[in-house]
Amino acid sequence: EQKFGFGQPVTQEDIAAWDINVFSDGRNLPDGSGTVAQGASLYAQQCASCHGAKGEGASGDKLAGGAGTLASSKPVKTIGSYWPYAPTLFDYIRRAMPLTAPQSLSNEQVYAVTAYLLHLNGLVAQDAHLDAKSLAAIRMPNRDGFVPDPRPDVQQQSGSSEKQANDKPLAQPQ
Amino acid sequence: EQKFGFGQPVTQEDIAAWDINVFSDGRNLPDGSGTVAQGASLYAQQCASCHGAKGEGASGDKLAGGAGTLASSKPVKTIGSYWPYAPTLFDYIRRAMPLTAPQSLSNEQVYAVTAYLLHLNGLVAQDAHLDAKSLAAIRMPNRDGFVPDPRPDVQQQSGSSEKQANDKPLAQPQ
Amino acid sequence: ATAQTGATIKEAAAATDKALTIPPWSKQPGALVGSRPYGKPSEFESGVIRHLRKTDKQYFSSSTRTPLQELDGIITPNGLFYERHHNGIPDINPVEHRLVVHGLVDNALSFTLNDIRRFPSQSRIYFLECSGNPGYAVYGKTAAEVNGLVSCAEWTGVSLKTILQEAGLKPEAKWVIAEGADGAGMTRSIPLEKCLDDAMLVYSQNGERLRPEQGYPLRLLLPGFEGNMSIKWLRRLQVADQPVHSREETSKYTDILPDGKAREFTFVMEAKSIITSPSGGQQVDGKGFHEIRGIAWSGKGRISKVEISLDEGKTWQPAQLQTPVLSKALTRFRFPWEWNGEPVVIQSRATDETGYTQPTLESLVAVRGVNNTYHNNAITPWRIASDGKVTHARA
Amino acid sequence: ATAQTGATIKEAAAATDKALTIPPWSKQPGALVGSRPYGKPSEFESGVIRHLRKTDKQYFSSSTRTPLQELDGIITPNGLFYERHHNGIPDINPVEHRLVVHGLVDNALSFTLNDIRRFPSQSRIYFLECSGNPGYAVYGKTAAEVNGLVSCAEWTGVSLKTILQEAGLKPEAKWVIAEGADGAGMTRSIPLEKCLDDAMLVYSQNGERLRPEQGYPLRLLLPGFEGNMSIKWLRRLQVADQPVHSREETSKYTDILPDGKAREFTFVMEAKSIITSPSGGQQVDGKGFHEIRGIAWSGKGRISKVEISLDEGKTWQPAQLQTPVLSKALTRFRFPWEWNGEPVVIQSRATDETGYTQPTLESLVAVRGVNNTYHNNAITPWRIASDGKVTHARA
Ligand code: HEC
Ligand code: HEC
Ligand SMILES: [Ca+2]
Ligand SMILES: [Ca+2]
Ligand SMILES: [Ca+2]
Ligand SMILES: [Ca+2]
Ligand SMILES: [Ca+2]
Ligand SMILES: [Ca+2]
Ligand SMILES: [Co+2]
Ligand SMILES: [Co+2]
Repeated sequence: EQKFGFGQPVTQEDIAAWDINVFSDGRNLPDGSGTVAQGASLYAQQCASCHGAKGEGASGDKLAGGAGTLASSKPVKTIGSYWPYAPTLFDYIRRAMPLTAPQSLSNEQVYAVTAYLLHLNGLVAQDAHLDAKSLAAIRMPNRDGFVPDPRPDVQQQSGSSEKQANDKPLAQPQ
Repeated sequence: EQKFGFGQPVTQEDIAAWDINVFSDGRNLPDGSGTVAQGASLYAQQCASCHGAKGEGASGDKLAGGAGTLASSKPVKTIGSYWPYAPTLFDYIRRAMPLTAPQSLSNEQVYAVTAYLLHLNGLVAQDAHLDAKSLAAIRMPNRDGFVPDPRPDVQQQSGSSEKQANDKPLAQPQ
Repeated sequence: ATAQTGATIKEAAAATDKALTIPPWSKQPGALVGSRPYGKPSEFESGVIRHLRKTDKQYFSSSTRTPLQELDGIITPNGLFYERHHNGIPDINPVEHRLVVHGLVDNALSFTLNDIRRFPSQSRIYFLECSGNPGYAVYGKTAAEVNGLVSCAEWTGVSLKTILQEAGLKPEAKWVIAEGADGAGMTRSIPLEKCLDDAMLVYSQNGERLRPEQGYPLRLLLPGFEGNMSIKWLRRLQVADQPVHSREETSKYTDILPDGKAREFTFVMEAKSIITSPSGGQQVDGKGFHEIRGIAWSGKGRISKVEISLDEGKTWQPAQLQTPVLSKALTRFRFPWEWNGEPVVIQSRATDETGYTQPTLESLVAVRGVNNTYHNNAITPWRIASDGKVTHARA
Repeated sequence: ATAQTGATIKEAAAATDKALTIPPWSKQPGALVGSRPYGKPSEFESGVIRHLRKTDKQYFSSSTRTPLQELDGIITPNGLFYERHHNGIPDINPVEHRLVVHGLVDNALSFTLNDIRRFPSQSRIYFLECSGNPGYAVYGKTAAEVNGLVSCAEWTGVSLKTILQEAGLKPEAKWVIAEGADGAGMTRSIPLEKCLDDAMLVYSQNGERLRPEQGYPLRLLLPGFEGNMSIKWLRRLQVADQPVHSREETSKYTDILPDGKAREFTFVMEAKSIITSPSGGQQVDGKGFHEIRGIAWSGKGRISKVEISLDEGKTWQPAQLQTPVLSKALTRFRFPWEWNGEPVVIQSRATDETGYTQPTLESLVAVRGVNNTYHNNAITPWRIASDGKVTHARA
């Protein structure tokens, strides 16, 4: 294995501002905390215009509801119904939201709005106060909803004597 | 050989306006004729601005002179010194000149200016009158100046023990 | 002939008037040499563009499609390479850009673009395809609407393996988490095995530097994997012992099944093909010889066979494959065909070197349902009516 | 690292300030999806263009060069494909355009673009090179100035053989005279043997329709032959028993020898290569590892070998060739190199599958003199000074 010597060595300190990945077990969640109440007010100011007053969705994704729909003909995938890990919510909001000003929120603000969204989904109480430890401890409803990739999964057809490809419209939801 | 049946059959009449290739032996030269005097006046009006009053060249190519220079260190390639066939001159002027208005000259005008350029190069007399037959009959000075492609013509070097590539500037004319 | 150009080509004159006239462009100088230091297509091709879906709610996170039915060969010109952005197209100054490699490595490193370009380079022709191409809304009117989230280019860059070796992998390393410098901070976890196989960090596409829409100045390229994972505007690679489970690999880019469970880490794009000519929205101009043309590709390697059916899938005949057939690249196929003027359904199916054959939508839906969202590689049937009009046979 | 991008890349910060800050493009949305229906390069690459020679007397008949030193891989993006026009760039309406095939054929035919596209198609990657690349004025400062009249693309069209068979060749047929629809009415005679071999009529380049600068809507393509013969804006093919001896194959595109005789019908572009990195005008940024990169090509087939010399031609070592190596296409070569910081001359030479090896300028001039004008395929040596500056070693 040849080493070329290109690139600058960097320390953990050098890269602190970029080192924002939060793992599903909460690893790398920062210090700080926030409450549902703080989050509600931030959400109303900075999020509701795109996601609806109660997370019902608008130009931005629907953020609450959908429990029990995943196996239905119209699955509604939200934080509450679909997301397997709560720390991912912190990770995503911090890096990507609000859409118009990503990485503009403080860690406290991200904890707060994360708490509010979890509350909207009935996953934390009205008076919840979230920090690294309590966020990582939340067990999401769909935590066991994911399975590995089993492909190739579709029965193979071949030769010219096989069942024909139908060209008729297929019944399709929505 | 599969025939596909695409394309429209066309007659000689249909393509007459496009069928302008003049061969080196004069084949496909059109009817009509022109004099050196007519050509001189046309040249002054439509050609001299780019090629110089006497074909000495400007933004456009030099059109006369250069006799006897081909084997020198500074060959001057013109109609008189280099071109092997006179009918090519008709062909080229008709399709491409004047640069600003190709295919705008009548066949008579092309004969005339062709005659004038040949006269400038000392190849027809002052009172010459050119038509298909007389143009094809002109034998250009450099008629036998062309040889076939003998490549590969350069001695091959190979291996790492060969004569080295010189990296010094090479004496170069102009 | 099959209408397949941006300009609407019509027979210019009736058969009774065949006398050729000299067109204006033969009688005047053209635009000056040097007047187009960076060229663009003819004005007559101005309709050949990447289209948005008019129905999208916003255009921060959206996609545009390659107009497959207008293209030939296997190279997608950079200006028409499909797009999928999650918070628009950043305009990155390459001088300011850095790639950081850290985590389970011996030496965390920060690279400038010059550093990256200094490593040994390689050039490869690979396709990229969005895993949502086409979702299960399979009624697109044109080949672009059906399958236009796929393109193919010659990429140049450095093997990701080289970069990871430079930093030095720790024994616990299992995944590499890649992150973009755009406003979405797009984040995906890649199995280390792929990173040490054919993964690249690319800075050039079809000869020139990447376009902003394809990740300028640096993008991860994972041949054969769903396009979303080939992180654009790449700024960070964190080597880890586990995937990060980002929003893009949990909430999105997971494949929901009829029982409500969802598949995760469904990376590979399975074999697929589509007929681009004649295809939806085009017009077959009369009986007689037509060449059926299209593209095939597989995330698992080379295309070994493309077959055509002209009888609603009852029988299949092999198409010609344009050589060289390259691994994980588009492969152009062609099939000579005499149309008798009667209504017909034409379709293609691809088989790759693993022996896997592109399925029908029916067989795919039988296993995955219709809410799967991603990785629909079903056969697309086109119906040709007796007037030559081509439409999606499922519409 | 070797400076090889359009943007001037500098180390952005001193080594003492390595703390990474969050760049603006990570903190705001980018340009809206769909805002670039036909994309173009980043503004930071605006220097990567085709250049005119400032010394030309007029720009009706002139050329622009591909910036080879800025490019990677083998595909030249269409916007940077070299240009050589003899009366500017015509803007042809494809609906009005016709190709006439006549002369020594059974049936003279006129084709619309749709007719042409309806024939069986093929796609091939081929280079095109002007025979005046670089003439014998070999002192170009950059790789573009030396050899920038070469480019490479994936072409799609119909075999010329198919079209000639459609018209039906008469037994006396020996040459095909091709003519352009531009203001120059460019005309060249092609031996029938080439026309029945790999010649094509092409309508697409790198996937999309030809650009106006490359002959939109239809061009002749003669793989491996001098670029001028691949007539752009093709309007006519006259089958004949002899060449026409047009001005472009007598007054021009003939190669004058020291004895005053000139070679005619010198069609094939012999094997050639050039190092594009490091190359003239670039800066080698310090001792240590550098990859020498370049391109090689031959009009006679595949490149079989490229060798590098680091000692003024005394010894030669084989470079790596990027696969697939395609016949009559650019081939990318690479050579790992440790620079010790001392002045050095680097050069490459190509060998093709016929066994022909690219000559030195000296051996070429010894046979042809310096007034030959065309077909100079000599080795280009670059000198690297101790400060890393790269210049033409002959300058
Ligand atoms: C200007 C519009 C806009 C604003 C303001 C905005 N969002 Fe979003 N949000 C979006 C869009 C659009 C998406 C989908 C992005 C994508 O496709 O990647 C999204 C996605 C999300 C998601 C992911 C949903 C899922 O299920 O995957 C979360 C969580 C979210 N936003 C939270 C927030 C929060 C919290 C705020 C305020 C602090 C906020 N958003 C402000 C538009 C917005
Ligand atoms: C506006 C400038 C311009 C005008 C007016 C013009 N020419 Fe030219 N001519 C040129 C240029 C430029 C070339 C070289 C074209 C090329 O590179 O293919 C040329 C080339 C020629 C050549 C070929 C020379 C050679 O040795 O290959 C001939 C002959 C010629 N012109 C004749 C004429 C005649 C006759 C007229 C007038 C009826 C004319 N030109 C008007 C610019 C002009
Ligand atoms: Ca898991
Ligand atoms: Ca001859
Ligand atoms: Ca007409
Ligand atoms: Ca450096
Ligand atoms: Ca800094
Ligand atoms: Ca027709
Ligand atoms: Co995608
Ligand atoms: Co040329």
